[in-house]
Amino acid sequence: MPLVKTPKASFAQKLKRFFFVDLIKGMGLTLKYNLGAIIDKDAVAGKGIYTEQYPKVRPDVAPRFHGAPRLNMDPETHDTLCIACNLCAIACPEDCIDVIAMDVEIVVAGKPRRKKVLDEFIFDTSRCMFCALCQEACPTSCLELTQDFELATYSRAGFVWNREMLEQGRETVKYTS
Amino acid sequence: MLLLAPVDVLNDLLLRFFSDETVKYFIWPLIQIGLVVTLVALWVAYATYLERKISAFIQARLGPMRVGPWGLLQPIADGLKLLTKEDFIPEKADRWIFFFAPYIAVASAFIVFSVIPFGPDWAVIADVNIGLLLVLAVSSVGVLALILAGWSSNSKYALLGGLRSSAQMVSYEVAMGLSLIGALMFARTLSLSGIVGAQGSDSIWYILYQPAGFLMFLISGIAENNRAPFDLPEAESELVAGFHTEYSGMRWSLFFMAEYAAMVVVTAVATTVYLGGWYFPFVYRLEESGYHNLYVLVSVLVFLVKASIILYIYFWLRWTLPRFRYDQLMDIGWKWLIPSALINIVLSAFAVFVLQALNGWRGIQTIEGLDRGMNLTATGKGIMIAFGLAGLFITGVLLARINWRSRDFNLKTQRRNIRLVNVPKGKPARA
Amino acid sequence: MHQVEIATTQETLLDSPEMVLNMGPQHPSTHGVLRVVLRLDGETVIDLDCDIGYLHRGMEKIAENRMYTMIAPYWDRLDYIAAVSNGLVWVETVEQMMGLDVPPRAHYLRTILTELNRIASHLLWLATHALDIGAITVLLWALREREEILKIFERQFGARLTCHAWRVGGMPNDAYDDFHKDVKQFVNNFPKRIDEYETVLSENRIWLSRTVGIGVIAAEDAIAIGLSGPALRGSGVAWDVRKSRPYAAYADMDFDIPLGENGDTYDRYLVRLEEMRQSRRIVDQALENLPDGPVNAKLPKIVKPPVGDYYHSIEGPKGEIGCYIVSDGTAQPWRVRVRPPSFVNLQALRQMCIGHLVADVVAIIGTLDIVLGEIDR
Amino acid sequence: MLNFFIPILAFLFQEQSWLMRAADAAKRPDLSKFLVIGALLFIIGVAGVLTRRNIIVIFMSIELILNAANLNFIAFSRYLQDNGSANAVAGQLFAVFVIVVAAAEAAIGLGIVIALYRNKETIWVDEIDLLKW
Amino acid sequence: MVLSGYEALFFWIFALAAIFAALLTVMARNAVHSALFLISSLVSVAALFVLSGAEFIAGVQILVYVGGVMVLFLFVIMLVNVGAEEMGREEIFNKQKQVTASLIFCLLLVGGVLYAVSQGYPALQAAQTNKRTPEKMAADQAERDRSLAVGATGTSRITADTELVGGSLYRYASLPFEIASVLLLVAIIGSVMLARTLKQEVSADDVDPETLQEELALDPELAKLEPRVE
Repeated sequence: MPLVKTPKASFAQKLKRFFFVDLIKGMGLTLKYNLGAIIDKDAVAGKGIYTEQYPKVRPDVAPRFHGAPRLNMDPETHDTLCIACNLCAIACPEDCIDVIAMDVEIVVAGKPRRKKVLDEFIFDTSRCMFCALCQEACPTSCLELTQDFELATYSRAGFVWNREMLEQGRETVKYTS
Repeated sequence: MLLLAPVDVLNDLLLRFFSDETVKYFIWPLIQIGLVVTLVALWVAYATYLERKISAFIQARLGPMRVGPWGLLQPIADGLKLLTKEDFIPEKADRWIFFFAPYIAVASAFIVFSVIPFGPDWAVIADVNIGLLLVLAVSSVGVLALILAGWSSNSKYALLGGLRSSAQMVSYEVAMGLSLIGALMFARTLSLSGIVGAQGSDSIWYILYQPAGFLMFLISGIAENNRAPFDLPEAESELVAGFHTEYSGMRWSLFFMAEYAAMVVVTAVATTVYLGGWYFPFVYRLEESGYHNLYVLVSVLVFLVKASIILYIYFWLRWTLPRFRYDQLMDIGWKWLIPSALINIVLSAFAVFVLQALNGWRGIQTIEGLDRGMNLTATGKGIMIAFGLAGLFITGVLLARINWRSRDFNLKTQRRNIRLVNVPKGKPARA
Repeated sequence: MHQVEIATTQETLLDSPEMVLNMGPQHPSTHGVLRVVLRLDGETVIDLDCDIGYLHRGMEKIAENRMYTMIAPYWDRLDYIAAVSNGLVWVETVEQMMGLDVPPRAHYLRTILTELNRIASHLLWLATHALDIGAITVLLWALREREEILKIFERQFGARLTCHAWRVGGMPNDAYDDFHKDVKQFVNNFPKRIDEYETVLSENRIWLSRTVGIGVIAAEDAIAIGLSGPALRGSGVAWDVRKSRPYAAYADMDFDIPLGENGDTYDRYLVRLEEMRQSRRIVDQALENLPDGPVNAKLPKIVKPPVGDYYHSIEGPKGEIGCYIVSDGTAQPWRVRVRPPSFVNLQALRQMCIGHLVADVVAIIGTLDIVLGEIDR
Repeated sequence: MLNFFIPILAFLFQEQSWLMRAADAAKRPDLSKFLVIGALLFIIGVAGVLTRRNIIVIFMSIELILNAANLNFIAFSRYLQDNGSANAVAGQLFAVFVIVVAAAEAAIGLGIVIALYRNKETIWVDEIDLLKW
Repeated sequence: MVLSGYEALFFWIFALAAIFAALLTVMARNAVHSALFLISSLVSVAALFVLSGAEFIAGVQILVYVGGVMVLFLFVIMLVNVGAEEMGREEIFNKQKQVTASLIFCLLLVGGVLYAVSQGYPALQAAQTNKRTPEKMAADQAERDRSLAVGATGTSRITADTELVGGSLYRYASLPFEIASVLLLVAIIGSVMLARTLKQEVSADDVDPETLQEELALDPELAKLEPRVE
């Protein structure tokens, strides 16, 4: 074992080591924490204690959190905001978005015109890495990553979200006890 | 007097069905054993809860909170979970030994409780001649469980853990036994109740006479129980789980129980020998006023409180200190604890000699009597306490001198020689 | 990947002076899926071999099939403990290839957030290192402070671990409203916390005896192996990319480089602790001088760097993390190569471990601060 | 059939029969029983030493022999104590020394086993047949 | 000395246990099982010690044998793994002739010892000066017990036996005691020396130069082991 240089100890240092000051200081700190947690009346409520009692108390996630995807709808007409431009699918590094559009004939100013309308929107959350590139690519702020983070399902198929799920959102899981 | 009359009523009831001798020698001990085993098992279960809570509070966490109020039912839930888990036996394990090792561990830990004096009179199962020797002997059998478990699992980590633990426990047993001898010189008996009685009649705790012995006993006890900072046999960061790597479910929980029970044993012995056991000033007034059973109960309570304080030290140390390395552990055992225990024996013997000499030659009254341990007068006590403190210091200095060459654990300085340099920007530098 | 020869005959402990012990890939203290094959004499290590690749995901190959903007989230997965720094090296390399001018506010924010990430990474290192040596309480204390940083990350980037923090040309969002307050609060509280770790560890004789003189590597060897980061500075070499090739806003910052003397585990421990203090100092400075303005440069619709190759490196928490990109002028890189600090640092393991005990191997793996995601890529 | 056994049983359980005397003696084990147990242990130990090939088991058999001796020491010590001998605990003292010797013997013996195993790579006594190597 | 009542019952239980465990020790195929049976035999013998009033020796027996010596045995068994024996590939007993011869010898020994005991015991009883009936002896014993201090539970007496043993050990047997301690010291040092490998000796710079030269020819690796310097 190679040796390392250690400077010569001063008498005070030796004395400190002799009386185990180093260990006692550490022990004192842990004792302080322990007593603090016991004496502090608010300890259990969460002050000074950093535990999150997750299923019991849902944590507040930040407004910018990238969670479960959602397709936003116009709050008044309840029409989808999606214009089926496919930009999100292009921007996605993981290719987990499929935008299926259909052509509809509509009449604009008396002239019949063809317009691309969203038919189905497939979002594979099992492959998504929540990088939010799709959200940034969306020109109409339709596709949004929400703050819902409980995405577990019992089957692999459950990870593939269709348009209905994306628009309605999933039911938030409720935990008892 | 009427308080706790049921005990007497039960005694009368039993006497109606059985002969006097059967009741005295057979039925009451059985009842006591049942009570003690139940209580100790409960205490062990809640020691795990306490440990988890204490560690949580030290670490700014909450600990178990889900099962019952403040997680109070957690130990029971854990026990149920462990009971229902698969009892896995590796294919190439030695089945029989793998089966029996946990039982040896639990048995060796629980048998010791038969001689622990939890209190006066009926609060102790058996008061045997060789109480302290029996404690040491039976708890030394616990090593077998560990080494057999490690060997029979047929796994390298388990074997290494088993070998480590056997080496560790065998070496620390020596220090543990030797450190108790100083206190025995004052108690003059091996019976644990006798030791408590000696301290009670002298109205002193032997920790005052023997601070060095107490420290050594505590350290070697912690090492003997494989608890941090000496938890080498099951160091999870090195040996995965040591000797119980391959154990699961019930058998694993038996090992767990054995560990905690052994901890309670060490705390109980430390309390008995050094902290006066169930003796506490002024509690005997209860006996004088005739509340015998209440007196016993309060004594038991005193004992439990004292033991709990030492148990807290266990938890406290575990959650503060890092772990030793294997060679350092052996160093501490052989180069520090055993020599210091020997020095302590010599110093205590010298102190006793000085006391006797003062009593005999100089005519200073130091010894009151020798019937229940060594009863000292106030002068004698003062001299003894001074000797105890001096012993602590002398032991430390002597050991520091003996081991000054030892690189691992000497009085090394704090080394804080890192430099801070502010290198000019844009220029790779070599300092 | 090489195969490790393991004796197959049933040997007893005495038959062969050497015992082969497989540490990992499932072992609590190899920090992931690292497999270390130890050759032991009793408990002394006489030789060891690392077997890596259990976490290989083909990052560099994936990068060849993605557009420049899409690759950044993958880079977070290299060293997932220091996702912010990793993201920075990618976007800065692309920016330098494109010759983009990133606004100063973005530079300053990048400095603050990467330094916070450095603190977070060092805290996790401290936590696991202390855990390996057996001080469990420090683990949770350190994670508590890391939680504060991760909360800032979550508010700023929308994710805690793999943040996808940067975009080519700047940042996805400006700093959130309470950013200044949160960071300031952290900066003010943090020195007290480091003092607490030091109280428990720095002078503790058990900690000293477990770390002093363990895993010593001399400055010459460290340079020869190519170590970087605290592992190199612990041996006394003043090499820090933040100083030698300043990027982001580091040129405006005033900070010191801590240097060890003996190159042992304890020195590296002290160096990392001091680095946390210096990082805090940088964060403080950058926060004081945070300029106003936009956070994004003007960016073409499709990022298409000119033909050529480019190497850029930054000082990650683990060491110098570099990125080498060969562009053929299309929207996808032709070849990407990462210089992973953990991978290079791991190479010192053998030299450091030989002659030590098994327990020291654990401590040395801890002190190297490796992340397997980066080693296997 | 029963008629055949009854005389035999009657013979066996008559007042002063060999069996009854044995049963009576078994109810009150005295010194001789201790000595017999000790002798049996001793003989089992001797048989182990003579027949086993594994040197470690041979060592264990030696421990058995020493224990048999200890048992005799203790039994005689108790016997003397009951008969009011002057130095009644001499047997116990001897037992202490025997245990000490056994411990020393085990340490040295096992050291020899390890050294032997290193050189000869065997623990079978019939393969350790050289006087010098 | 006559045991009666529960004591007699326990005597037979432990005696039979000791003998069966001893038999199994000798006959077990696996050395670890052998050691375990030996441990049970030793514990049973310790119980017999307790029955004959030598608690101290019983405690020492368990402490030293079970806690120390047998752990050492297990240690060595695990070091020299006896796999072949376990698998039944190797014969555990010696060759037939030797086994037969030794068994015959043992039988003779059994006969001889039993004869000696049965002949010698009546003579011992006859030589007894103060002839007492077992009942009288038990009464005497009870009388003596009554003079002793009562244990905490009131069910046991704190005898002075251990004190007596200690006193004799340090007064009458102090020289043998010292010799025994020296013997132990020698045993410790001896076993340490015996178990050292050449490598360890070389690294401690503890080898005769000539021997070292010879060994170097066999194993050139040794030259690399520098004597360790503090």
